[in-house]
Amino acid sequence: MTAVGEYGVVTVAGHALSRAQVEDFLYEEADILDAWRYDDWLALFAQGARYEIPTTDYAGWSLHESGSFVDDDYDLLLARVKRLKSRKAHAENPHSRTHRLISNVRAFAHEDKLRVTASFVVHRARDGQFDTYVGRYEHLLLPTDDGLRFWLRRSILTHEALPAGARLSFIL
Amino acid sequence: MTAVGEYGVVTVAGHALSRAQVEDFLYEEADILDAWRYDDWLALFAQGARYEIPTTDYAGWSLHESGSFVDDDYDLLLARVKRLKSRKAHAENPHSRTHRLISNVRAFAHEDKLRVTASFVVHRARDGQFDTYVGRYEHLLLPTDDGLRFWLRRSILTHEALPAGARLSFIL
Amino acid sequence: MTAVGEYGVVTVAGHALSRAQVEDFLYEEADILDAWRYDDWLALFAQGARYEIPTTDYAGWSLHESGSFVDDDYDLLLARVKRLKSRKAHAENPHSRTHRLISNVRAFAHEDKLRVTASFVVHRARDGQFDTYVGRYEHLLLPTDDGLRFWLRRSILTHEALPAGARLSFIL
Amino acid sequence: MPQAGRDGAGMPMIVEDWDRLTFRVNREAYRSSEIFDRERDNVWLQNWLYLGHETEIAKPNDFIVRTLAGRPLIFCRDTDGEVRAWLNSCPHRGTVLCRETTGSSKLFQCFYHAWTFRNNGDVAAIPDDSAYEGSEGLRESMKLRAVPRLETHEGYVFVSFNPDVPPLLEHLGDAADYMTMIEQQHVSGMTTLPGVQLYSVRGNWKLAVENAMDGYHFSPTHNTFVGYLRENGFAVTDDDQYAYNLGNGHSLLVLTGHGGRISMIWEPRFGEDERARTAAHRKEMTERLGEQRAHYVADESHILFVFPNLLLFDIEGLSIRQLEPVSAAQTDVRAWQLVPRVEDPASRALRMKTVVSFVGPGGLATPDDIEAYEAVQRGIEATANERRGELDFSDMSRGMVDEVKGVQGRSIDEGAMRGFWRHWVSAVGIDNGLRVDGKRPASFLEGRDVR
Amino acid sequence: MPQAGRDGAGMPMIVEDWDRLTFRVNREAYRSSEIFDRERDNVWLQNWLYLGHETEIAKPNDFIVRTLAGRPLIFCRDTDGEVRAWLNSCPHRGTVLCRETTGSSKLFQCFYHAWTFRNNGDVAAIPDDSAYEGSEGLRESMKLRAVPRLETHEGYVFVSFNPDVPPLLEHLGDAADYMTMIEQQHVSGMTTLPGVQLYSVRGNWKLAVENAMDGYHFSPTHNTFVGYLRENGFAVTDDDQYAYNLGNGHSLLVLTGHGGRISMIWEPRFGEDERARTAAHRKEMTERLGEQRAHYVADESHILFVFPNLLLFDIEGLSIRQLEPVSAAQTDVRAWQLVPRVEDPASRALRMKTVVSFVGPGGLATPDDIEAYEAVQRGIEATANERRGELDFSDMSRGMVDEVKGVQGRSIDEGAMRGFWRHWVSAVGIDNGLRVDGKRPASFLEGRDVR
Amino acid sequence: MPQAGRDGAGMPMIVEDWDRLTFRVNREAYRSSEIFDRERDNVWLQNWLYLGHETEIAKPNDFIVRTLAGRPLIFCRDTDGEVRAWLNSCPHRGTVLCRETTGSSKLFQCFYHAWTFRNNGDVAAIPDDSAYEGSEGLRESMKLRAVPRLETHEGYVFVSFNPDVPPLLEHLGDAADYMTMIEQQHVSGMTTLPGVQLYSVRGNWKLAVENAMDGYHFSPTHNTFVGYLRENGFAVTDDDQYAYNLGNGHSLLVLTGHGGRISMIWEPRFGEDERARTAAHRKEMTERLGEQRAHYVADESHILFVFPNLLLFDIEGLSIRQLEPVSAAQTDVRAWQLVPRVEDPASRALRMKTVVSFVGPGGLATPDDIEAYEAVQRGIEATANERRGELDFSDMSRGMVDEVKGVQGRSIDEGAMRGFWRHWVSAVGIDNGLRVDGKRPASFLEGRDVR
Ligand code: FES
Ligand code: FES
Ligand code: FES
Ligand SMILES: [Fe+3]
Ligand SMILES: [Fe+3]
Ligand SMILES: [Fe+3]
Repeated sequence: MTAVGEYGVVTVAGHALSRAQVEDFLYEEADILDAWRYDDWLALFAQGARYEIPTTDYAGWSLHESGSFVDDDYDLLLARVKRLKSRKAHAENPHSRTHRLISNVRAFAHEDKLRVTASFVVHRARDGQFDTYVGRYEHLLLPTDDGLRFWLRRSILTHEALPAGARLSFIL
Repeated sequence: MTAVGEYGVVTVAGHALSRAQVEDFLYEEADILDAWRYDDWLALFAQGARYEIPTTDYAGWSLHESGSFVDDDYDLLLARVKRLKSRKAHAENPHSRTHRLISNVRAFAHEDKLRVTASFVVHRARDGQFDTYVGRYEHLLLPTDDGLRFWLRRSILTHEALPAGARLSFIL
Repeated sequence: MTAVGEYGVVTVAGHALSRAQVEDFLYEEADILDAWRYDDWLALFAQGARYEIPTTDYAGWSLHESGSFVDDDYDLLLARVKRLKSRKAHAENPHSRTHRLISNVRAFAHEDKLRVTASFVVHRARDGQFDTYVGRYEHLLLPTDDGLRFWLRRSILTHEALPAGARLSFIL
Repeated sequence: MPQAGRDGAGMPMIVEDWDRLTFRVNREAYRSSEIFDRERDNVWLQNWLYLGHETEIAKPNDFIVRTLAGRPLIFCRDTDGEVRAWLNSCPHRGTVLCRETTGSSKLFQCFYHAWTFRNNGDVAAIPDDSAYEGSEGLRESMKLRAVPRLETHEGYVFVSFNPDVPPLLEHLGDAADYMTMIEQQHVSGMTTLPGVQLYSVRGNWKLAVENAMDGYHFSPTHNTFVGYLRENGFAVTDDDQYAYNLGNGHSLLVLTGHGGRISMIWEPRFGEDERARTAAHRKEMTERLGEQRAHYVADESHILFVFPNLLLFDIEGLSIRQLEPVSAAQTDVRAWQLVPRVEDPASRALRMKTVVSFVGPGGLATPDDIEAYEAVQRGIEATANERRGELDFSDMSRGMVDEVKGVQGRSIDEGAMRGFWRHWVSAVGIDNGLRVDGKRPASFLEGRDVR
Repeated sequence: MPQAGRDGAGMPMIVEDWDRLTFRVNREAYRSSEIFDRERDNVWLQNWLYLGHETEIAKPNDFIVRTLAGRPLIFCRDTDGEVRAWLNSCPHRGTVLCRETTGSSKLFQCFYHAWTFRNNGDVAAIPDDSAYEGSEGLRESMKLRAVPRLETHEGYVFVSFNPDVPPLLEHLGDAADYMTMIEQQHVSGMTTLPGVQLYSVRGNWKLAVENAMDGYHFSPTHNTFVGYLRENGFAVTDDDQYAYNLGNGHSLLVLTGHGGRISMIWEPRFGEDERARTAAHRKEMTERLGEQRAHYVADESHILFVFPNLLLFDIEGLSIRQLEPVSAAQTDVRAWQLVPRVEDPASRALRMKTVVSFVGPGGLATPDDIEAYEAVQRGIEATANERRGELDFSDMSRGMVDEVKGVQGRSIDEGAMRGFWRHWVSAVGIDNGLRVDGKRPASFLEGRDVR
Repeated sequence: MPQAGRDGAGMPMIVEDWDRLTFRVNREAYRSSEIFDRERDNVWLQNWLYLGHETEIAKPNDFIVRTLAGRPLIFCRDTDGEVRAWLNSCPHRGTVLCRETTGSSKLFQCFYHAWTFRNNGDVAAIPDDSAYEGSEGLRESMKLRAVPRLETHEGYVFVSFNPDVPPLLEHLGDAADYMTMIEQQHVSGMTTLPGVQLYSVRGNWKLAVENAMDGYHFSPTHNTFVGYLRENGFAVTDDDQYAYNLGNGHSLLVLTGHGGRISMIWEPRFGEDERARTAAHRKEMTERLGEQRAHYVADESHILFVFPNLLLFDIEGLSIRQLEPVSAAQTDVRAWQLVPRVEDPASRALRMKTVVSFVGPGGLATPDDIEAYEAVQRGIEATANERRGELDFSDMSRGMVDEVKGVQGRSIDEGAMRGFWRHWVSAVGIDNGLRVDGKRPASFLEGRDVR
């Protein structure tokens, strides 16, 4: 059993990373999203990164070859952020109140990236409704000298179908 | 990127504090509350501390200048605990069964205090109902030689309104 | 206040253990269960270990002397796993989709074992229903040179009764 | 009878017995969704309803959206400063027009097809209106839909979905002056504050009304709060205090033994600094209002119920409570704190702390009231469709021994409730809703003259 | 027909065809909320219902609150030791009187206005009762409301909301002796234990009854449990086992091929130590009960259904299961483990482990039964309002080929279900609920003599 | 009127006024559960319904379970390759027969009693069938229950619960050719892909139909998406585009100003590589289909509605959307992406990215449509049981000025909606559902000839 000092440290592309650092990154992102700070959110992505949400029947296929909920390359990600910042994104104006719980965070070296999995619950209050989105993150993070960056941000829903009123007009 | 050893340590008034210590403090409080050990709970507060729950329309105002759900100075906090320990606090006799999830814990130095934010979900079972309270902590903690103490304990609800049957007769 | 390096380390039977290690163990178990990898799950138990789920009226009694939901000695645990791996365990074929949040993890030395408490929420999607199981773990873990092992795996529900459609046909 | 029991149709809702001196209320009145529908049609869509307070929309163009009688409304002050109540539904295809909960705007634009309206209801723009016959007539016919009636008393804005409802003051009757008394507490007048308590109880709205008019529950239900006051040097008493029926279903509890009259009667828990401020303010009141009026305004605590959806708590601070029934078994509650427009910051802070310590789902008292509504709503399931039909009635006979003699009922009697139920049964219009056994008094005491 | 289909009114619920030898049940019986309401009125409010076991309230002043037929009740033993069932609703204004789920108390005090009652129903205190006419009459009229009837057999406490229901033993008929047999298993008698399984299934209560009387499902549905038994040296068989109608809607499955008869028939999985204890106990039984009675008590597993809400599982341990219908599509289930009052700790531990391994939502068998109820409840939506009306019926014809000849039905036939449904349709009283085509036998086999 | 309002019975659902040129729809049509039940009985159980696409079950023995009109079905291809639709309910006691959502199997075995069926409906096994009279007749009578009618057009599989429904092509009428056009886009033909969007909206299904036929909402509602297209070099326009009624409740929007015609009309956002592939494909199309047909197939975007539950979006990619009403206020939606069977991987990736960027709950456009349905459903509560009954109607008069003259309606008019509603009111069969004031034109434009 390793001594505690180094316990749980993963080294990727010369960066020694602990779970705590990954958690801090994900917690910061959650606060940024709940505060609707979309420019700051974009800054958490590496150039050319992707944002994906497969459908609820997802069985591991490529989103290039299947239907999905979100299949954003970096250009679409920019368009999505621009939309969300617009007063005319009616589905999110007024903004949803969101609240995020991120737990069961695990990190693994994956070539030059960090593969991160976590459980999430996102609560969303709007129009007198209170919706709950349950799922799992399967991200690829890029360690840089300025900290971690998203290379692939993927949210996989546990639901069998999006429940009534649920939509992915905000960032899951 | 800092070495793991000191990663994430915040120093406040000469006390070096890690997120793990803050989490342990919040987890211990959660167990104390779920076990209905109110004297022990009171002992987690510094003399003169406050307990606040703003209303669901909260926009950052002072509770001295607005309506709220809970606006306890230390005296009222003592009265609240005394009430909760009484068999005559009918709203909580029989006691609610509560269960707490605390996640996304973040800590920041704030003058001589530690500013702590976290996401919480409190489940409450009573009278055949199962209610869920979702929100965010924004506490100020005082580091002492005997450990951390609440200076301001504030729970901010994510709900647009308290849902049917929900009440704050217990500690949120 | 202890220096961060050793903060929160519990030493049991000569094994220095941090909360992070316990969390990693529980997170790994959660992924194993969600992935329906029951042989791997069994490998997390020490020979002779038990799996218990008391009823919702549980008041601390021995399951040898009371009714319960699950009262598995090691033999029954083997039978349970064998059943779950069978295509004929109709209640779980098709498998439930499960998702687990584990939080508020605390670890204490308990003789030669580690007493671990945590809050859990298990979400289960099946047949168009989405059920939530809320409760608390009170485990006894055995530190071994190959890592931690379950000696007693106990899930205690917060519910006053199992809600409609809920069942414990999967591992809670 | 069980079938009848299932919807309560044709059963007596109230049984008065003047030989036995008993008054019983059929528990179906709290349970039945059919009765809930009748209440919606015959009370909520016919009566004056409290919508909100002028000070919530203090400035021109301020707006708030609020649901009343299940209808989404826009409560706003138009650009010319006039208070308005619009249906929050686009005249085109019905979309919620204003999806923000509050704000300030001259225009309301529907996001679906961009029809745009001024806050005075006029059509500002209909894109490509050449697709319609007679675009002028169109603009006329497509104005925002107003709630038919809106009137204000002392800043309290009432509306009615019934264009033929009598004038507000006629409806308020004796209740009006108690709203005036609140306004008179401070020379600056009163204002609501941000920080609205929005919550919902699993109980019928009438249980919340009964509870507010029920002094009998105070000491047992609020045992812990009474204890808190006692420890802080105030001895609560229920003696010599009365409950009044004000007519039209309104009622009033006058409490002189419960304290919490900030800036009017000092108590040790308010602290020494507050003592001087209180004395000065009382002096100002007496000069302004005269000895006797000042006494009524300052020395009594009042709980005023304005039928059917407004409760004013002039006790432990001042709060406005609005009841919005959602179903027979659920009621949304909204509570605003009312404070002097001009007030010393320390008094203000004391006031806010004090009022919240008492009222609201986080206070030291209201949660026990909520527990009561909910425990009643659950408990009355025990006699649903009961063969022994008489067991499915709740007793509100307290004080009939005095009532039959024409003696004013006490706060710890149940006379205010009886007045409420007598009005309710006629307002809801249930055939044979009231059964009277024995000889009913020619009249009941009503109102109270403090002018 | 679709309209009819929406509530099932006036449709045959059961179609017996004695030419084709088919028995069909209208699936509306599981789906319709109107039929659920009729069941509530005509069965649950008329029949004897199992409330609980005496040993749950072993000592004077013990109480438990329990909902039965949707009514909150207090099940208690009064200070004099008498078993009582009170409506858990304050006679004053209906508040839930006892909000604790279980405990011990001489008095029940309502928290709302502090009215206080003795556990024998008497009024102990009404604060300020001078506000009422004739306080003596008041105390008389305001006693706790009792469930009209309560009788006990072998510790099983039954109540009825119908004061005119015939005596319990008359209702139980042949079922009574099977409850006696359980009591006779051990000289010390039986007791329930803490650790009550409370769960709820998304299915109609009658699906739970059918399932319990259905030996046909055992090997396919419980394939994995049968496998577990087999690996542990017990070969399960369904041969030569029978299902009996006991009259009044009660029925019985007698199983001799399923084992799990702890302390009566040893199996390898019980371990060597248990072997000796079993032999000794069998010897004691034979001395006490005689050879033949001991055989019936010890060697057969029984599943007994007492109409409408009690199931006794004398197999793989002993459990009591109570059905509390919540809606047409949901049923609350409560299960207690019944054990000898005096037992070797190792046997007790073995018993608890064994019973729980089989029954309950965490066992290795019950979850598959729950899956069945729920899969049926979902599946029957496929034929709701079906034009081809005959497709909206479930088939329970198994064994009619024997039944028509008067031959006793097997456990793997569906005769016990047919008996249940025949009783149900007359009890619920649906006009033309039963259609009989062809020539019905003059009578059906009923009961079984083991005395 | 309020009572009437509660279920909408006997009220006009549509009011056409040919003097004022107005068309109004009663909002009760979106709210009333009684109307929902009538729709279920008179439309969903009578009409052809879109079940799924052949390519979802490409190979023999493939199956998918799917709920249609609230009925659980098995949609499968049997071992001989024939497409089937079975009720997913065991003929024995109704259990859901196939509990997997998708897979491949020759047999369906019910887990309850192990009855087993071939995917062609035949009984494969009934354990111990000696318990039944005439096991041959049993096997005949216990075959899987088929949905009475199933027909396919261009791979689109339709079913009807009404055995007497006219042939599919007769029902599809002019809509059929637009499905053919989609199939003709690529020589390889089209296929659905895995990755099905399953979501549910809090709105009435008819709001989703209106929204799809409503070009008027496009620029205001999808302001941000229009902006995105503009920035990527495509100028969206609504000019010279039309909406057609195709009869039988079907309708069509033809859009030439909205782009997104991957592999048919190149746009800068598709990238340079795609440019050449597009040119080549257009050349192939022209050769295969001829100049004019190729033009109709390639150059126009189409949104096709096939009454009552199918929407085809031939715009920004190709998607199939199925509407499954759950209640008056909730609709389940399912969306499949349709792609050429053979396609360059880069084009495929571009197509998937593009279609998802537009449609579905995660796209940049659909969420605003969902917001619209839901905001309407909430908004129309404002006029429920309104005394001023005329306010409880939504306006769909756009373009009646042209319609009355027999001029083809534009995409930004509301003519397609009027056609839908006129068909709906007769299909649902509400007495006096339609009120016509003034002189109605002898006929309305229907269809469009592109052959
Ligand atoms: S619905 Fe408001 S503009 Fe069309
Ligand atoms: S309701 Fe029980 S004492 Fe008043
Ligand atoms: S219900 Fe399907 S086999 Fe019995
Ligand atoms: Fe009170
Ligand atoms: Fe079974
Ligand atoms: Fe749109």
